[in-house]
Amino acid sequence: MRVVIRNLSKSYGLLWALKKIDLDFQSGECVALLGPNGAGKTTLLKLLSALLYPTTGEITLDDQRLHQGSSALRSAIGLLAPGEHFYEGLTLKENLRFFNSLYSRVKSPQEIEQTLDTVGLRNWSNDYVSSLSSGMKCRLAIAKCLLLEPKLLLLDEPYGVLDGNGVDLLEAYLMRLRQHGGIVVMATHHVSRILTICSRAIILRRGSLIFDEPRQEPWESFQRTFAEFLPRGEKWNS
Amino acid sequence: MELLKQTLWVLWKDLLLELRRRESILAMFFFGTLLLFVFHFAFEIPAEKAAEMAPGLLWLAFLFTGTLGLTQLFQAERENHCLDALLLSPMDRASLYLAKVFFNLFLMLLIELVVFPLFWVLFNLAFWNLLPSLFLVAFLGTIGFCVLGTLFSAVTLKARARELLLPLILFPLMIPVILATVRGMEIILRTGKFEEAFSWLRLLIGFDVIFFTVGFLIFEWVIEA
Amino acid sequence: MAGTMQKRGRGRRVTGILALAFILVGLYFALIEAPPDAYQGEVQRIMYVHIPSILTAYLSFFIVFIGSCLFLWKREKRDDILARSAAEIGVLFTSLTIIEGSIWGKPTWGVWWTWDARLTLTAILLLIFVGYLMLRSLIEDENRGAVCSAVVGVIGFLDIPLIHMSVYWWRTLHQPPSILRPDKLPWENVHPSMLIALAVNFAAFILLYFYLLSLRFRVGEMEEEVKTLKLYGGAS
Amino acid sequence: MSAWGFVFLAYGIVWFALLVYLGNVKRRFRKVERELSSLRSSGGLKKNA
Repeated sequence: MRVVIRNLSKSYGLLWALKKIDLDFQSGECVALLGPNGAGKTTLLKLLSALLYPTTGEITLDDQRLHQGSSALRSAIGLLAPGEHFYEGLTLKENLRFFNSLYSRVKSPQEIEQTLDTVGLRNWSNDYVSSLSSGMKCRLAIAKCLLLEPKLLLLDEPYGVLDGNGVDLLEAYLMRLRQHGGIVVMATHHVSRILTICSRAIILRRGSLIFDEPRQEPWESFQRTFAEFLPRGEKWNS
Repeated sequence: MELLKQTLWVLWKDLLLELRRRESILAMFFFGTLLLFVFHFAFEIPAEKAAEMAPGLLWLAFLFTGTLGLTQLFQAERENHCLDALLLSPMDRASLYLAKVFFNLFLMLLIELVVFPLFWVLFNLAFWNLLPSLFLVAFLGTIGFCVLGTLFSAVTLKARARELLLPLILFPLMIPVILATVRGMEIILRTGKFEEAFSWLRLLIGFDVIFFTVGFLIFEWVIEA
Repeated sequence: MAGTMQKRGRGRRVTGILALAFILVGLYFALIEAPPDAYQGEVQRIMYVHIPSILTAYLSFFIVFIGSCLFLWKREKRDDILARSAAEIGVLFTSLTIIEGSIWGKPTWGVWWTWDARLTLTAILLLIFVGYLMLRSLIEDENRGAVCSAVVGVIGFLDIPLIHMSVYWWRTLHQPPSILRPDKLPWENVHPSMLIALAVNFAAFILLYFYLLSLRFRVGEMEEEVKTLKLYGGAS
Repeated sequence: MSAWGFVFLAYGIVWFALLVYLGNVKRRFRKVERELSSLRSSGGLKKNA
């Protein structure tokens, strides 16, 4: 799996959300997408998941250009946005069965039951999604990814709602995904958490790429660049 | 084949949600009957003219009820960004269109099945034997309404003043359906013979076929814009 | 690029002058040269303005259709601007047509508005145009607004023949076609200068239409250029 | 209102409306032309660089 982003920019009306981004993701990478609010992180995630189309430049997955018609490519892309992408009126099992059928994955009810068990939602499997807490909805999103097995997994600030057990669950899954040759791109503000598992960090500011380095142990360059974005007084040891 | 399977799944999802919440079906049903009463008070229809005015009033009630249904059509997709979830998936966008057309058609036919006889009772009309053929004309008209209405429901999905904009765009384009359905029903009521209305029905079927194909092809670009 | 701009600018000025000339000649023919109609008298002269403006209204709707189809197919901003300009001018000509129709109707039938087939059709056309422009103004996102308007443009045009058929059938149902109606051209006893007047006025309207269209199109193009300059100016 | 009255009324409205529209488009033409030339000369605003 290889994702190539060439000269990517996206404008909303008169404002540039992303300006001339060039990136290259290899299999097995876990990319931390960092930056202040409004830096363009969510826009980049939406472009990568083909929910938005670039104003200039292009994104290619395994040398196939991502454009409007590429529905085949989409089955390899997953977007985990906690609290979203589920029908409140359906039960957990119905939601999973529905999305499985859309991705034309053949999963038996037992497999769905078993996946719900691994994410610890077994005894809610017949409840409506509306009755779940946001943390549990995020676990349901993880269950969905477990079933759909995306190659490129995009995450939009999952840490905000997960409890300790949930975080371990998520990070275990991300590790397994990377071992199977998948790519993980996570936009988050929980810097200390993501730095423990990411293989590379990217910092965006006002739509431009200002930092892109693989992780190394004494990471002074990262600390220098990222210091201005930390809340005052917070010091962390990477 | 894949298209049909996905359509059925989306339809299953919509019907399940509707069965549980029953918000659209009840709202549309009571709105339809409410309109009948309002017409009764507004028009003071003398007994002998009731037959002549019945098709017009009935179809007007279905038009407004259908518009109510159309504004609610993508409501489930608006919650939790579920539309993004569908667009994320490799599903064929046209199957979403098919499912929504059938869903809205199903709702409207259900309403018509009840409101038709109710109208007959309220305005104590005779011609009970003509009801099936009248219902067939209304069926063709409802198909035309759903085919075009679903597309415009998607067109105005992210527009401001969505509920006002949808009828404003849809009704002028629905004029052939309105004329054909009402005139067709009127002829049947007057002459009692179904064959008389064939010219209007051909127009109606032409409308349905043309705009079903156009909607089927264009829907993908509209929903992904 | 600049070369073609000058050429189009000059081309536009030429059409403008030609249009003006034809309008003046047309006025002369319509008001002075052509004899009054045997039945309707002087008021029939409104036909020399009414018929050309109907055709221009339908022409502009056809251009909206072409622009919309091209835009949906190739997604170039240029086609969208063409459709938008044609729609704006189309609304103008359609409303003028309706005003003339009712002014013509007043002396001939004594009422400002009759559900005459042609007046009704023009009114429906105006409603579709208004819907088209309203939709575009109510969608924030540029690209989405353009795509949705293009869809209305295409479907509106495809619906015209069906609307025509249903309205004419509906009309013949109610009112048998009388001889003396504004939309029935009195071909039997037509005087040659009447034909000339109609032809000249028709040419005047078409020339004026294309002059206005290319001017409005140019304004649209420049507005687009201003936007890209502001956008790229900032990012370069 | 005599027959000629109606004719002049119709012609008057048509040409007046077209003239007003022409003026409106011309005004927008000049306005956007000025804006364009000012933008081109200053090489684009540095507003959101």
